[in-house]
Amino acid sequence: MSVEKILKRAAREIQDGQTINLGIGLPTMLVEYLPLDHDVMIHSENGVLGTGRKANEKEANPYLIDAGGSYVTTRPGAAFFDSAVSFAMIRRSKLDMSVMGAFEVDQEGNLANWKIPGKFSPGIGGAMELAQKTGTILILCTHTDKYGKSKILKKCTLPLTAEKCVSRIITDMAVMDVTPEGLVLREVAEGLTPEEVIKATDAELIPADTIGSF
Amino acid sequence: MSVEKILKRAAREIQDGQTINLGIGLPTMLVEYLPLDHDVMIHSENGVLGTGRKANEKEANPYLIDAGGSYVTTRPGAAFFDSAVSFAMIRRSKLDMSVMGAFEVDQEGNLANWKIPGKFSPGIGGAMELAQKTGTILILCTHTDKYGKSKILKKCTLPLTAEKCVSRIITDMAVMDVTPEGLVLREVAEGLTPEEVIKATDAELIPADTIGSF
Amino acid sequence: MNKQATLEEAIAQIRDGASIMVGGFGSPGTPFCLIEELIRQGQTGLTLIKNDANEQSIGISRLIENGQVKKLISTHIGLNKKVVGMMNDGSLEVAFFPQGILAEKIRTTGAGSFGFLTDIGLHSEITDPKDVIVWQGREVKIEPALYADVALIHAHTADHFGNLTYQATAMNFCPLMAMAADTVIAETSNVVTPGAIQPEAVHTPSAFVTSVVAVDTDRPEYGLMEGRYER
Amino acid sequence: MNKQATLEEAIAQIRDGASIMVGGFGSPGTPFCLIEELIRQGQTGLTLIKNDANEQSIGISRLIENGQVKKLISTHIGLNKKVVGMMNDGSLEVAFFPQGILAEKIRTTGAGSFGFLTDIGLHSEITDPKDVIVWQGREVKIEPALYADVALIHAHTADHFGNLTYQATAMNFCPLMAMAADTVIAETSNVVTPGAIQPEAVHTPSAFVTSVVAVDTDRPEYGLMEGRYER
Repeated sequence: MSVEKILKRAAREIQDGQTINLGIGLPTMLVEYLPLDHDVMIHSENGVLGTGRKANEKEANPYLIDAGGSYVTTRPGAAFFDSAVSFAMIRRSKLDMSVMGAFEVDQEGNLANWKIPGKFSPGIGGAMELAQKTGTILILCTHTDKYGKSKILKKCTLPLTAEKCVSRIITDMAVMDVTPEGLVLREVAEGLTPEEVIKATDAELIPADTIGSF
Repeated sequence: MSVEKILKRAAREIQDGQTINLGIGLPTMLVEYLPLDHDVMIHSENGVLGTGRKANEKEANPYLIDAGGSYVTTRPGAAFFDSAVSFAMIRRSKLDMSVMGAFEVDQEGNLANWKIPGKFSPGIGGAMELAQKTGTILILCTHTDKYGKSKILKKCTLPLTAEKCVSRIITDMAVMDVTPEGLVLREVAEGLTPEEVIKATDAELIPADTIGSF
Repeated sequence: MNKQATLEEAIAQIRDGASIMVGGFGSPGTPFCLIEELIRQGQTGLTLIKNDANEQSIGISRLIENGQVKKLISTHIGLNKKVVGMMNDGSLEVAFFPQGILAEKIRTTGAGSFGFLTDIGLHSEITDPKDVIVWQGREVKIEPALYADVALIHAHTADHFGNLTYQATAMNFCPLMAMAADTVIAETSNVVTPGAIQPEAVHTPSAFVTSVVAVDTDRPEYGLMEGRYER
Repeated sequence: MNKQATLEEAIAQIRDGASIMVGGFGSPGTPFCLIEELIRQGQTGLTLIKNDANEQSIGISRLIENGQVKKLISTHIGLNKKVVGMMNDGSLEVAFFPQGILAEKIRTTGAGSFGFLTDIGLHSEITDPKDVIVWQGREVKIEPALYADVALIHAHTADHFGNLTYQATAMNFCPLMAMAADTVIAETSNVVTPGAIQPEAVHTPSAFVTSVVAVDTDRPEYGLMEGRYER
């Protein structure tokens, strides 16, 4: 339910003609929500520009997966390349937007999504380069963890993926923008008041002049 | 005449199965002298592994030249690649032999073939990387310059292409090897005595136990 | 110049203690047959370099589970609980690099260079301050080139000389590893005569390849994995 | 995502004083039509980066002879007496690098890195001692990445998105320059619809390309040059 809410709202962020990378998990699912009239190039860091939706059993090619390991289709105009070229594209900032998950994001736009010391450290993957070098970083995550603790913090506590990289955060409760003035609350989920969102958030939220709903 | 002598002798240096680079000028002409029963891969630094002899007007493809600018053919099993890969192959020492010209070579195996200060400095091209990184460097040149001055020196005077890189030198007068003991005279051209060669040479030549002729 | 070799003789080039780059991002590009032969021959004390650890009970995970591997250099092993467990209990040494940095470290050796200057993770815990220099007024990190004795890769097609092509996302690290390692062993189910691959279509030129091994890709690892496609 | 542009609007992206990478090793890969339009539009004070200077009266030699070029960064200009003369009389500033080092400097920018460590020419006159460091017990030279505002390249085929393929030795520096420059303009006589190029056959992925210009390759520069083939 909340997942679908996040994805529907996130799909509106993608512009026609953009080149985007969708991180493993929630962001990958965004493919199914993209507006049909939008022509988008999806980059997968294992060496594809132009993946499409997931493949069904008939279409699936055992040699064609996305970075999350799912069999995918490709669109006309797709290209395959090696991992050095794939990350050249990332580090040379040729992607317009990366959509990523988060363990923690803070009001300065710092992002932590790769390691929980002592608990979870399966490796860095492509996250650090994507976060540091993509022009726009869109974060999708639940507003709070399973204990109800805010993931949107004053200051990240976990090892950072990249410093001051996040542009916008979309959660099941709110849409927030990282600005020079601080973290601005733009929209709240239907049924919630700005006060409820602010109360559930560790970061200092600056209410926008007009707060929309989604 | 002397050119043909050098090339005929040089062709005997190429082993079946080798991967070689032939420098602009005399070395390139070696293609026409290779033994027919030898299967050789010729690397051209503009991005080919597997060039063949020069193309005739009918075969010539305006997009397929060697590093000297001549239209060439390719052999079955040839590959094209970009200039970074081409020189990766060179610097990673995947070539067995480079055949090069020389302005000066000295008895320590130092090579000068890219610049004559104040007179000739059209650029470095691929010479420095080839000379420094190919396992075996074979030098083809006339023994003396047009003023009769030896090109085979005790010590090079021109800016070096690479230090201590040369294995063997073939001129119109002699075949010489760079060894830890010094420059060894292995063969002299038919009609010449070792003494005549030694007299025409600035470098100290160490006569081999048996000196052949070619 | 004919580099065709049997599975046995190709893998016999590998010594105990060797460092081995293994192609593949997940399954695509993983040389499962070469790995099986390495298990059969039993070389030990190996250092493996691969994007990931494959999944439990397949690919390099089998080498690791079999105790042949001393160290793994990788980017992400999140899909393999078994190997994560071995890392956590200390029975396997693991080093991680950001994915594109690992790729570039490998390519740097392949290009005959010794390192490169980057700002990725410069101020993060992955950077040892001793690798940071100030150069042209900017702080940069020196990333050393990463070398290996052997590369094991899976190609879609190979000719007798060792010209290779890759299919779809099975390319990934394979061309880079082919450039970097001293001994490069490529498996393929399509061995063709020289000339059958168009020169413009070659992904890895033959000069980088040591041995071409014809293999059967009937093993289930080369097929579709359940649950990874839509119904 | 459709990057097709007219010759005029593509070249109009170039400003006076721009740094421009130009593809081509000799004629193959040289974007003669893009160069002609640059002559027609007349931008000046340019820095050109190309393997060579083409030959007298063709390609970038025409830009240089026309006085539009302030500096040339190259590897070898031996086939062009005119440009050698301009270098010698000081009317053109020229910097040379070893060919593979120039290629690698360009690719290094393309890979988002700042430089690389090499030993090529370490003890020669091409090395400024201030670029030499001792690192891991070894003397190495830092080669800075080489950047340009614009790349002009010739492709065999391009689709509307900017996926490119090259033919034979016309590849040379083109894919590297496409990665390195901010604005990448590719000319081709074969514009095709997306999907017409197999994904495995793409040499330069579309993300690196800004503009695709359809050109006629009827100009004599694209044809055979006399005297360069056997009779």
